[in-house]
Amino acid sequence: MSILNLKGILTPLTALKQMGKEPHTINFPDEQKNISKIYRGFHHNDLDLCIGCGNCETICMNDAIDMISLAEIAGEPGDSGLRPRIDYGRCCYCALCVDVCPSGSLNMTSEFMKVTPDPYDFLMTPGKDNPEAVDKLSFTADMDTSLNLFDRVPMRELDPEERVKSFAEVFLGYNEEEARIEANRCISCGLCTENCPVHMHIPEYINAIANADDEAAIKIIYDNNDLPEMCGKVCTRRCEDVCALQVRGEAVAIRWLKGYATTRAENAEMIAEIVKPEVREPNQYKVGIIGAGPAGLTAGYYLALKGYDITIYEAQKDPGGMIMYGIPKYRLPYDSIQKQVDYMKKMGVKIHFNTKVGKDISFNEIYDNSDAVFMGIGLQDAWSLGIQDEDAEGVWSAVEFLGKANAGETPDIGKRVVVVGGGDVSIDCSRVSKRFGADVFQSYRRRIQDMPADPEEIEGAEQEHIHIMPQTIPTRVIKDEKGHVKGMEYLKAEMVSEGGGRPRPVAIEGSETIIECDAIIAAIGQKANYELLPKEIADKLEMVKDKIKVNEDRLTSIPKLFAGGDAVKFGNSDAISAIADGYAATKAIDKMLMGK
Amino acid sequence: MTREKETTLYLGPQHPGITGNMMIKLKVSGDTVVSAETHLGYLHRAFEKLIERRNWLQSFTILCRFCVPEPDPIELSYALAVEKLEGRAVPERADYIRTIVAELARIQSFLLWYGGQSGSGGLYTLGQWSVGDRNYILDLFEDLTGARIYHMFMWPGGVRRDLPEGWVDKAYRTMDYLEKRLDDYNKLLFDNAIFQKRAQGVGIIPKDKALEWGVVGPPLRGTGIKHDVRIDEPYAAYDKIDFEVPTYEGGDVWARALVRRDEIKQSINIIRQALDNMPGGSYYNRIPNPMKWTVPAGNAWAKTESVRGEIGFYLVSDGSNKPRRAHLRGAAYAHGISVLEKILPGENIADVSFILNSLGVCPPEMER
Amino acid sequence: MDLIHNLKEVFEIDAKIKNDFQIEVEAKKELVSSILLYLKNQHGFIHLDHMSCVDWIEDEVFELVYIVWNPNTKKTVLLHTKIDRNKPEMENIDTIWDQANTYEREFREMYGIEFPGLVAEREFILEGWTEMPPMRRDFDTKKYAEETYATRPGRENAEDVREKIIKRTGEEIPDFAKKYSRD
Amino acid sequence: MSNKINTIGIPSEEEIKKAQIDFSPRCTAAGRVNDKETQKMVEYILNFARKHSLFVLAYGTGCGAIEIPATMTSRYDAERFGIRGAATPRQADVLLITGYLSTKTLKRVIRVYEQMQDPKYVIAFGSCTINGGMYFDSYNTIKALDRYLPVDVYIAGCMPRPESVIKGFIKLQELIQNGNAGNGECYRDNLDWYRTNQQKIIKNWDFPDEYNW
Repeated sequence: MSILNLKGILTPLTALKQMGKEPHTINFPDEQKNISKIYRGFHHNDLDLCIGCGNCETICMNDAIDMISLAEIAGEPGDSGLRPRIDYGRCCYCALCVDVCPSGSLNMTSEFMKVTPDPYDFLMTPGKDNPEAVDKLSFTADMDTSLNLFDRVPMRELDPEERVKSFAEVFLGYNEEEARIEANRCISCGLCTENCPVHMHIPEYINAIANADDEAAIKIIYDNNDLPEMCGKVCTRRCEDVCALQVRGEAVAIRWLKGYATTRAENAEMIAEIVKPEVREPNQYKVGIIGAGPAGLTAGYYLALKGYDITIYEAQKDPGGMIMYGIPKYRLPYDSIQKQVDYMKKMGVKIHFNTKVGKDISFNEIYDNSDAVFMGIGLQDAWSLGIQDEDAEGVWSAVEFLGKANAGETPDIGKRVVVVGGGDVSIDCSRVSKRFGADVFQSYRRRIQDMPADPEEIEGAEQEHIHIMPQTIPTRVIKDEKGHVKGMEYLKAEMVSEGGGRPRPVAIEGSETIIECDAIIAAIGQKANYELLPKEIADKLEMVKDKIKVNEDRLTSIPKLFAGGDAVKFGNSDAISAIADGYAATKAIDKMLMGK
Repeated sequence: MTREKETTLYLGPQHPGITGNMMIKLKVSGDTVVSAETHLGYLHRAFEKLIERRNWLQSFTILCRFCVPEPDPIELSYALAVEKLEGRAVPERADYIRTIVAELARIQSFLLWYGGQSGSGGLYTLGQWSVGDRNYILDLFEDLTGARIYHMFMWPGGVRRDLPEGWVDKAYRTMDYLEKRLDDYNKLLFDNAIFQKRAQGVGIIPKDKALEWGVVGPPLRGTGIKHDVRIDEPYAAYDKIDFEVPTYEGGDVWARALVRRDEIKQSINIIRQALDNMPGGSYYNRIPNPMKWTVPAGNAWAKTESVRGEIGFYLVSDGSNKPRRAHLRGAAYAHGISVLEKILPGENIADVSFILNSLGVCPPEMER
Repeated sequence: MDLIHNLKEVFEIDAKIKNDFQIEVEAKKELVSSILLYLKNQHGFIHLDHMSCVDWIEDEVFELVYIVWNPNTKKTVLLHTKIDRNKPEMENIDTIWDQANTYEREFREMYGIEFPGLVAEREFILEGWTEMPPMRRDFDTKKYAEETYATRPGRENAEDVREKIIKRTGEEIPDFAKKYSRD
Repeated sequence: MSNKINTIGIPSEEEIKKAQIDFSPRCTAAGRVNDKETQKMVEYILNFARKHSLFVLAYGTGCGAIEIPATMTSRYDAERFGIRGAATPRQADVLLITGYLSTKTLKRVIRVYEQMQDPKYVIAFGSCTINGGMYFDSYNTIKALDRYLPVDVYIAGCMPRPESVIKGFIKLQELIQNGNAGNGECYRDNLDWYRTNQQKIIKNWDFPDEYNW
């Protein structure tokens, strides 16, 4: 190359041609470039939508996110009351918190500018400190882009055509693979535990299942629930109502997962071996328990573990109370209850069957000989329909009907059955009737979406071709000359909302319709029967309407008499609430007797 | 013969000619380098230790910080390694998007290199142009990923977001614009007598030693050896795309510059093809719940091609929800230390940062 | 495959095919340098791609990995070897590949593995480091960082969602369940 | 999370304030503005000149340095504000701490800072300088810059966009004009305090060879 490389010296001068061109400089701050539609700037949190699950805090690897209490946000079931606060001295703007936010409340905005001499100025509670940023949302996570798994693993079930032929279990339960996948969806926030009456350790046992440690899961489950297999099949699962994933998707199948874990222990021996509960030395105290339903069994089991001498008095020949006699076998098989009761017996729970208190043994005898008494007597008497001719032959109460069915007998219900009611029990009655070969019509006063029954059960009933007749009000039973049911007359109803409350059904004049049937099953609720109590006790016992009044310890107005289950006014009337009553009473009795 | 006194000269860490926060201890005699020794640790953040504390998804966000000028190939290497460990498939569309992102990352890094290479040679105009134009690539990134530099976009299973509306057109337009601008750049750099004089015969890597020394990427292709991970072990959609790998003989700064000049054209070509053939469908195969995501035990070694050469990721899982070991092999790991120490002796002091730029030495990925 | 066969023949070690491009070998530490030399000289694996070290603290070993690459066949060999963690010492291979020197210096500093014959300053990336080699798994970087560096005050009122709910409900988590709580 | 420092009680605002003052001295450069009217005028003119000619030390200490070329070149063109690079600390007015600082770099940065002439300004980039950023648990990076060097302006971001960087400079110019920037004096006044902090984490206080302090 020559020293005088003329071309090499001159070509760079072509740069001069740029001189006349308009510069592409962005004249910041006078003009500003359009920021990307998905720019990851500062956060914004919709404080009302946020449920305070803390998933953002967990995913943040920089510890930039803290959950803090805000004065204006009170917690409630399904909302921890905490909201994320972000330290922009830690944040790396990765937006993983946005991608894992189950409710979709946390988003990023196109705001990114913050310049200050004060290093303490970089803490921000998104949504509270920058409410105006709601208009600048940029990086968001919708259902497609979210990292949450919103779809639950479908539960395999028997084909509707197949299942109406027998009392075989409808839901087949998760297998191992399905359970692992489902358990892996859980984000372990623990919001669910608040809505569970017993406050089971839900995130812990789901994590154990996710980690393929089923035994640990069983051990954790039995820590405060002695009938988990039952709960794993028929629980009202209010936990799932407040699941963080339920805000935008399907809740984690907490019930099925519990069912999966507990059915891993195939018999009472296996349960005992896995759970290996801590058993205290026997003490001198005796506790009498009336009723071997969920409440009584729970109290008995946990008191037995604490070293008390426990005796349960049960009027029936089998344990379980309503879960034995009130829940159809296609939902909860006999063996399942028996297995759990066997396990409890191994742990020192003594049950006297066929012993009706007030008849075979007096209440006072139990009360006087025990240091504490727990009463879990449940609701045995049905509410009547309160319509004309309901004493006709062929009009059943749900308790009676299901009791017979569960005892293995075949109730005589004929070919066409009308079930009245909209709760779980009514659906049970319908589906049991179907299994006895009847054509089933279900009458309910309100709309289908108003039915208190579990939607899954309603769906199951519809699949089994049960004709649900919403907005119908029964008015009269029609009987034939022999006094047997022939049909039922009802009025159609329309829904009227008044004052913003729940819409009320109002009968339409002149819409009388008659449906022919061979049997009517009234499933509109039950009431308690306090005949077992001696008069002086019954008089002293404080009641709320027709239920026993108890305090938080489930202590009644009578000293050392505790009560739980459906017969008390505390929480809901379902099995898990009964278990909660039994568990709470256990603690209270222990505290009362042992002083701790 | 009089021998000039040997002086120790510390080049960096604070020095305008250094390519990052590092230091080269030079022994010089007059203007000539006698020996060179690289000192590292100024940017050591213990990434690999931190990854051991973070789960598989959290680790993904830290990856791009390994090498600031070109974060995407590292993300991609990690994603490939995790996918190898898990056997996770990637949708075809994601493969194409990944290819585009990887190539865009290469282009922006090339443009930065234009600035660095010419700037260290005393030619500042080109830097103003190319680094200014680089913002158009960053705009594309911003629209696609939500950030200019740290994209955190290619995660195991695919990519994070789909191509936004209108993005493809914008990408085409940007490519057209860049292609036009490239002629200007090249006139300014390669036709420039100063650059020619300074680049030719400087910083020579001998062809017969290159592979043994661990040289990769453009410096390797600048010695005439044709090796490119995109062709040797194709990943993403590179096996479905037609492109050439330029090589030049010589092994000096000039040859490396020529390789880069041609590669940027190839990158534009690749992006156009990928945009043309973009398949539909999903862009992302879901990973499990990130908090409970475990990866089967085993180890994986995945490589991608960056501007500076191959970037490998050695990833070990013990079956838990966190990586057992993540070890990055940055392209500069050999370039910046052993190769540099071998080729600097005999060069002029003024050429040291010139050579550093042409090797693409990136300290943050050397010490991590 | 020739290579697998030859490795079996010469060194009596089993190599297995990892994928289309990669072959995995595990060998005793005494054999490593001869295998690497053999691979380099006889089989054209002239390019040292990478070296890595994994701390298997439970088994009390360090696993060293040598990744070599053949530019002609485009094949990669991953050679694994295990060394005693309590007395970590490994043959220096920077005579075979110069750049191994860099890796070895790093491992010496980060894991405390000695490479007899390695000529280089002991301090490489860290400066004035007095703790145990930081990449060892028993070194707790968070604890060290908290003890050494001050973090800004004002973030102390961190609350935990689970604890908050427990406070409201009175749930008692038994100890055996705590390992499955969210951390 | 397991990172809770204290779950017992929520500290009151005064407690936090006190902890903040203990954490790092708050310097104001206000003392430099003289009472005399004439001096005020001189200060005003000086500050005006200072703010329009900010020479930035070309020292990329961390990630954030990657946006410096973008800021300085044609698209954002920071030279509009009189900002330009300076090769050596003695010619520079502004030290940019572009993100995290490893302990090894911190030592060099302190040296660089001490070499700079008054008035000198420090701009801290990004999360890392404020509270450790994503390296909060790394054993090799400092977590809060103001423990070791006085800082004039912090810019949020990881890393800050060029717009933020320019905004940071505008803010610095504002502070300079009002006489609130420039903490060299404060650093000298509190040198012992700063030294204690610095030497607590920099175990090896020596520089190689004859290059020592």
